[in-house]
Amino acid sequence: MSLTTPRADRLRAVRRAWYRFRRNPAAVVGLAMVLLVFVVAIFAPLVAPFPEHVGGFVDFRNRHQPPSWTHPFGTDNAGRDILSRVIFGYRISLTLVVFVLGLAVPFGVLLGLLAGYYGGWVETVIMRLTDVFLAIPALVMALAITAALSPTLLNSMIALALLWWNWHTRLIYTTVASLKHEEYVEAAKVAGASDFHILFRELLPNCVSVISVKTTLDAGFVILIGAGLSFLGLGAQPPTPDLGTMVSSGANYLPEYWWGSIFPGLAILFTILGFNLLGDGLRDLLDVEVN
Amino acid sequence: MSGNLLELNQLSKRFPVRKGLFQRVVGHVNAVDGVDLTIGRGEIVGLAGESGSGKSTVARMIVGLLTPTEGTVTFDGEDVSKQLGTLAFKRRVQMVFQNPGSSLNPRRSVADALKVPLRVHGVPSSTWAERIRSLLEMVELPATFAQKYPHELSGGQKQRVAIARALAVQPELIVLDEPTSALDVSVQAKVIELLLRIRDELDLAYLFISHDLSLMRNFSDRVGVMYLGKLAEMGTSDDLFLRPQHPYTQGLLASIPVVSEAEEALKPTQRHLKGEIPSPANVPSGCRFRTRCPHAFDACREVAPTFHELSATHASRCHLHDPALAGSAEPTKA
Amino acid sequence: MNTVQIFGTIDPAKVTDYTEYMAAANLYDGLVDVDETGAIVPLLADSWEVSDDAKQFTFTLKDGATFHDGSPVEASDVVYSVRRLLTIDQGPSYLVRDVLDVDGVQALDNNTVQFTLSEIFSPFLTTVPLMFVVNEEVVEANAVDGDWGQEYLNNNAAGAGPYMLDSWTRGSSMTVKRYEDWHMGWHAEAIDQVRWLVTNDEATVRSLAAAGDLHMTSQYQSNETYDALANSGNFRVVEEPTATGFTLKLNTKVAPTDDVHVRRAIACAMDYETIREFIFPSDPMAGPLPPSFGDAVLDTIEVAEYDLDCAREEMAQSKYAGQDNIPISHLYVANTPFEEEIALMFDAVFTELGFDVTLMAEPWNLITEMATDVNQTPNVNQIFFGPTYPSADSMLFTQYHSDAAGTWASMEWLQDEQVDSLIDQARRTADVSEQNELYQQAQARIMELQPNAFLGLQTVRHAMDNCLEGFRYVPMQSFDYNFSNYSWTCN
Amino acid sequence: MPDDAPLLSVRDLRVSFRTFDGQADVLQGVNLDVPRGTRVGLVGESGCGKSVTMKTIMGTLATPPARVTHGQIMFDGQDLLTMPAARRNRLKGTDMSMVFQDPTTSLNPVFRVGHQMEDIVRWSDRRRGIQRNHKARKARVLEVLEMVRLADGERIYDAFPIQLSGGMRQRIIIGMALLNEPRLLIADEPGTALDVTTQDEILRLMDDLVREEGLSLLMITHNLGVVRQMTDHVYVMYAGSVVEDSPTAELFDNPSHPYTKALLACVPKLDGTATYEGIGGSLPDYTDPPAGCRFHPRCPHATDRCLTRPPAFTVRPGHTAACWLHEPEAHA
Amino acid sequence: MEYLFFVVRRLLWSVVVLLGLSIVIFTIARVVPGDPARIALGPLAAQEQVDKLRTEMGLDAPLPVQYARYAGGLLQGDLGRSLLTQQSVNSDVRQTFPATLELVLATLILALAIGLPLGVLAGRYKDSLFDNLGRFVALFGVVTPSFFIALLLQLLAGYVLQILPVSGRLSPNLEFEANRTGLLLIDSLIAGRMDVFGDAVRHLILPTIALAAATIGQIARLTRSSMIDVSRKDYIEASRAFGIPNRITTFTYMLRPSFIPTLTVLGLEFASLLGNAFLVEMVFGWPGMASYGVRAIMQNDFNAVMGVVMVTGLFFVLINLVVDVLLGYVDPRIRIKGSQS
Ligand SMILES: Nc1ncnc2c1ncn2[C@@H]1O[C@H](COP(=O)(O)OP(=O)(O)OP(=O)(O)O)[C@@H](O)[C@H]1O
Ligand SMILES: Nc1ncnc2c1ncn2[C@@H]1O[C@H](COP(=O)(O)OP(=O)(O)OP(=O)(O)O)[C@@H](O)[C@H]1O
Ligand SMILES: [Mg+2]
Ligand SMILES: [Mg+2]
Repeated sequence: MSLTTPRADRLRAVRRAWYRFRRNPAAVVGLAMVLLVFVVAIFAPLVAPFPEHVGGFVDFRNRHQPPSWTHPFGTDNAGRDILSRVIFGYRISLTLVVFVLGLAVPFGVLLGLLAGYYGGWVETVIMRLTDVFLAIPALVMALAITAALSPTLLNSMIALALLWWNWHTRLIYTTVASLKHEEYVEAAKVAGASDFHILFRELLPNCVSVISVKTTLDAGFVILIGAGLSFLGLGAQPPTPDLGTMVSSGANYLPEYWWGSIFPGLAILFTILGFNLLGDGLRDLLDVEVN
Repeated sequence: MSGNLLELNQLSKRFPVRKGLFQRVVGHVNAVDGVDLTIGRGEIVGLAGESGSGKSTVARMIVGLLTPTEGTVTFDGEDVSKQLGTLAFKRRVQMVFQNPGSSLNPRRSVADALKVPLRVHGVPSSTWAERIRSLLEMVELPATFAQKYPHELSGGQKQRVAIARALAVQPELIVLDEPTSALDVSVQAKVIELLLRIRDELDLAYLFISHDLSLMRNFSDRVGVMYLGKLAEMGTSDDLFLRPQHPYTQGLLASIPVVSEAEEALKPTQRHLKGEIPSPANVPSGCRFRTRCPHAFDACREVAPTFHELSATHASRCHLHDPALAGSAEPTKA
Repeated sequence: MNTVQIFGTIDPAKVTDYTEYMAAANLYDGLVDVDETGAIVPLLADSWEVSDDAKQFTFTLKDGATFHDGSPVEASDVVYSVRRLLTIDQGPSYLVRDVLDVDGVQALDNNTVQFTLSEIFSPFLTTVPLMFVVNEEVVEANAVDGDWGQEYLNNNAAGAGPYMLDSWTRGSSMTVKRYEDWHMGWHAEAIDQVRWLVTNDEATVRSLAAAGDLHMTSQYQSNETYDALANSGNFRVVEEPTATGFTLKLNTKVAPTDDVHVRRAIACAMDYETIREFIFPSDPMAGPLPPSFGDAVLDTIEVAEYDLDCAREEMAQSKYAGQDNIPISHLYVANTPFEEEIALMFDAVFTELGFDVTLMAEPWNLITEMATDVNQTPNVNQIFFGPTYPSADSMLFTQYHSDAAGTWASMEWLQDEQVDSLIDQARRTADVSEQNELYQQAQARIMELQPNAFLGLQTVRHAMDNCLEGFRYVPMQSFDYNFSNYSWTCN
Repeated sequence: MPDDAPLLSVRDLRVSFRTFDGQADVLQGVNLDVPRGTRVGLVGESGCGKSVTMKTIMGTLATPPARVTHGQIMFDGQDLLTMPAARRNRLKGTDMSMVFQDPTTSLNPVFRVGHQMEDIVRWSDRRRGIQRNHKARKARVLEVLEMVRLADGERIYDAFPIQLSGGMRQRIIIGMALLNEPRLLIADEPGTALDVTTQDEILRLMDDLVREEGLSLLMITHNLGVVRQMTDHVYVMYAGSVVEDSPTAELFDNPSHPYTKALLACVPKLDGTATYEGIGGSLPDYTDPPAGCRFHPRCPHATDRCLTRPPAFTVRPGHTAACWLHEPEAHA
Repeated sequence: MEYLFFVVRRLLWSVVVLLGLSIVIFTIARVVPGDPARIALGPLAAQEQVDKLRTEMGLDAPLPVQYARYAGGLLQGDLGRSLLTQQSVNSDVRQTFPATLELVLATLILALAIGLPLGVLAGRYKDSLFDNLGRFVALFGVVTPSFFIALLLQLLAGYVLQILPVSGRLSPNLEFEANRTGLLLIDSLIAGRMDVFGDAVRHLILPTIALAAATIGQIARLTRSSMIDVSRKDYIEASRAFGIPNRITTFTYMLRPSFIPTLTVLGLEFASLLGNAFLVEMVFGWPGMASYGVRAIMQNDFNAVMGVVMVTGLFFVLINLVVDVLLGYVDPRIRIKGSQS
């Protein structure tokens, strides 16, 4: 136990984490994939070969062109460049993720904290509510809600946000229910700390790794379910380039014009895979139990 | 007895036991059942007893983590059972937990941990840094430790931080719930030494909970032995270790593995205890120790024994001390 | 044959959509039938007479017609059926409910039925084919609590039509088989059995065809499917022009399509040729009435052409001239690729013209819902409309008359007094040429108001097995799928 | 094979772990002998390598991250480390056995006690080439249950571990270890998870059984009192090597190594004569251990000599200490 | 006894969950913009017709009254009447549910048959080539959208190789009515119609694979990690130390305890399996409850939507009850102590 400065220690801890992360090649690949998707989405207008094909654009004389150098992914039924639309499609997917998780995670975490910490009727009410939401597939519920609100991208995001909190609530609830018996929580109580302090300063920081791993994994699944919704026609509406919608409208032209469906599908797969590899890597790194 | 810092009067705690289709309350665990205990200023009182005997429950009631079902906690002449949660009281009574690993939040630095009581009890924030430094100094840790996180500390160091945290608001009583049971003997010795030094410096009183009787012998002025929620025997260290009266105390002492012949000679020659501790949810009738007691006789089954004052400082809860009842049974030799 | 929708009900008093009428047309017969020219021809009735005031219609039943259970078709059955239709009041009854009540239909004797209308309604005769005749005894025997046998007819058929219900799995298939004693008799190559398969996608259609399990596709397949089937060698694609118009209905009551110049701009800015050639194969359509309505058609109307300059000019004259990002909404039926393509095309052109286009894809029944409220009706609506009964009235009244406003057929919300009065007059005129004159005036007025962009006349296309013959377009609700008119030419 | 050769003999055992911080040389040449029919103790503070030693002997150490870099483990004259895995497994199933520390985690919670015990009999039978049917095997299980003083064997046979108390479970674990009639019993802190009185009872029972069955016992613990009560000979371990070994009584009377002395001094005494000096400093970091004697940074007697690793010097017959203080010349 | 109480309590609780679900879904259904009466009558109906039907359907009553009526019906197992098929939702569900059940059961069986051994072996031979391969396969199963797998399978097996039918449940030329259990595979065997059986199996293959992929992945991953967790337990070390052969240790002593978390999560994962069924049924034109549900949702057939959601919820709850019972069988800790909450 040599004497070191706290900063050097901290640095060492970060290096150690990165070292452990790096030893998991899958996680590194996942990180790279996620970063790639983010970069491509952010700089979409610069990256996409035909950015104008994304909005109101049709060229029916060029419909269903097979993949070529000009159109690496081919063109769709309105003669639009599929690659460009995929690239812009990532914007939609990521917006979906950010919106849904941005709303659902804080809300779910808060409920989970309250239920786990207070127990009693607070727990009963919150956890039974999550049971109700659990009893029905997210996709089905999202379908029902989206259809009820009329199918638009915003509505499907709202529907998913309305459903997603319960997973985080459950996770945080179990985590907190076991953490609250930790002696450090009791120690804080003995010191006179308020519930607020205990919830947000003592318990929440200990949920961060669980939350971040779960959120990373969820990002993939939000995209998955979002794609499912738009596959059924309840997501973003044309001409917005949504990946799920592209797969489903491309499916009308299978098998001859397979590229219209396959490339957007692979693009979805790519993101979800990226988020999952990253999430799995983080889970190993932070050594937490999710699920 | 009015000079006592802390008085427990018939303190009891029952936990409901739920069962059946609708999880109705079908009974109670009498975790603590009518405990009387006093601690004077600057005194170290030990509480011994095996797992599940209710030691921690007593501790948690004293610091206000649990509310007693019955009985009172009097602190400095004031009945605080109803206001266990108040800040003024909390400042004066602190607690150090068993496990140094889990009593510090892994996500918060040493300084963060020490700031909690300071903030809560209204210490002006300008003085915090200074205060933290002097607290660390008091527990013999370098000031640089303020920025460390628990995982960077050894067990003994963590326990020192926990002690520093308890000292932060200048309490008068610290409840130590098995503070060294997770530590190696060599580390334990250092922590115990530290506790004793601080007691002398600050004139603190300790309630010391442990099932290590050898440690108890050395550390405490007076010791109580608990069995299934009740005090079985209470006396000064000498009373208890040189003249154990309750068969349970005797059995307990006989079970201690010791390292020298000298100690071996001090152990009661009594037969070893057999069998398991009954469940506190289903306490035996009469004397709760009778199921394992080598001297049990008929009366033990029917009548719950009361405390017999054997001297001014020594009391034991056993029918053997009652000549009327123990007539038939052979009395123990001291 | 495949269908893309499921059969909801087969109760002739409740059928509403194309698929349901298709089932009813095969299982049931009415008093009269419609041929491909739109003429009314005898079916269960041999002959009929119209009173001078055009309010009384008397039908004489033919002899020897029997229901599927063998019992004879009698006047009482007809009366029962019509009363049932009017009482349940859910299916085709909307056509006549205003002019006919339950006492308006009487059996004069065992084989004479008389209808008495409360006011003159010249197209009445053309609605009679939709009054399918049910077997009174069977229905009543199975009725519960005077429900007119609704529960029973929901799942069973009790008609006198050419085919009898054989098996029916809702959501997947329905099979009907020939009723050997059908009163019209059978020709040698007649179809024995018809099975409709409900399909959800093109892939299924193609694989069914490849496996030899499909001999005729629905009219709603994609170009690719037709091509693929035609290339397979076993199929040919049969095209028939129809009287069904595919139009953009422009809501005349909400901005910016409340301005006739904007509407004309829209009419100028559609690339009709591309649509007809690449997106939705169809015939040119000039005005509100398809050419098949013969003398009623105003033949001076020219077919519109794609002309962006014209569109710009019209825009310049409109009250929205000079504005940018004028919001305009465009509605089409969700999950119909060609409609989506037209919508995309619209989007591309009108974004260019300075509009802020919102595309709305909705399921059909939501569209019908939106149509009931003028403010919920989008500016531009892609709608198919064909005659439900073979009369120009069906085209004009249903789409353009104020009384018909609030349905999907009249999403223009035209509500023009002049048009209304012309249509009303025509309805009350028994004289045909006078009537045609009125219809032509109405068309002229409508063209002036330009409530539509006429994209084209649907050519209905089916891929049909080379051995299957007999598809003819009939200007009446699914009557072209009466399989007794089809034949199997191979052995 | 001479009969006086020890049953188990560990020679210069070295084990390393691969960690982020580099290679951790945990065992640094452990030597210990378990003579036939004796009870040998291995004591030392937490983290000194007791369990690693035991796991290496039993062959349950996870490799990687661990690696045995050097040494011999002779059992009955055969080297466990070099023999084929199958032979070693055979020995495990027959001649060696162990008692685990924690009775709550060492029994499989989802199988009946009888099932678990009978399986052990079945496989040890197979290894020995014995044919026994279910009834005979069950009889053997019941016999052992009686041996460990569990009345009501039939009920316990059909019980799941959760239905039994900690003390009973610990007895069952001891019983399992005895089922295949081993010659060597290794016990890693048995019963420390139990109450003092129960633990005491278990230890006494084990002691009786070892004597009755004529077993050799290797007892691993950090409790010096337990060692004193249970063993004939003790090895004291510090940071991966044995620093002192001696007949038990002798060790407590005459501790020789400074570490042993300091450790004994730390143990609170029942006579109230404890000193609270403790041992300064802490256990070294295995990835960067001090050169020479690993105890020297904490040793009050440390000199430059200590930078070289001391061999085990004989203090008295049968009593050695690895400390330069006991170098014969130094004594002289 | 405690265990029985535990199961009964779960059962009672399930009823409450379903009731809660009915409130949620009722609320959602009632904000649907469509007018149910209008939907039922079709687009050309006159307004008076619509109003008449509204009153008949009880849509004029205040919402709580409507809910009370609906819930009353629910308790008697009456799901109301579908607007589109004009028949009771019960009979629609009765017609479509067996198809879904058949698909889902086949999926579960396939997923367990592949996922479990995959997980066990991967966990047993951690970090081996097989492990890495297995993890890769499992990961892809989990992350690939089921509809995409479905499309790929259709493309590959249906068009390119042309070996399997890509749509429907039975070739339309086969006349067969599954009227005993509704499950084609079973009914055809009972009827001795091997042709039907073979055809049904061929139709079942692709949808089952598409639906099972994610579940296989989940099971394999879970089993693998719980195998690894369990392999670190003291009792496994003990079993090895007592000389039980590795093979027995792995397949007996490790497998059963590692199955517990797998089973628990499998119960919860069942919801996403049902969700995926909605997509897969659509792609393969599987005439099941999910296709029925999607159609109902798309067309705002509110009674049908509520019916499908309720039945789905019921199915989920039932499966979890089965899981609870199985858990009690696998894990005596649950059976003996009963479990809290
Ligand atoms: N929150 C609770 N709910 C129910 N029973 C409890 C609760 N807390 C403690 N008990 C029960 O009360 C009894 C006394 O527990 P307590 O923790 O006070 O014992 P202890 O003497 O501190 O034991 P140990 O030495 O194991 O710490 C035990 O039987 C325990 O199971
Ligand atoms: N798998 C491992 N990877 C890295 N280091 C390990 C591993 N297992 C043990 N060690 C290290 O080996 C050293 C000795 O561990 P061991 O478990 O033998 O101690 P012990 O003497 O049994 O202690 P205790 O009394 O706490 O059981 C410890 O410092 C530990 O960190
Ligand atoms: Mg305690
Ligand atoms: Mg150990």
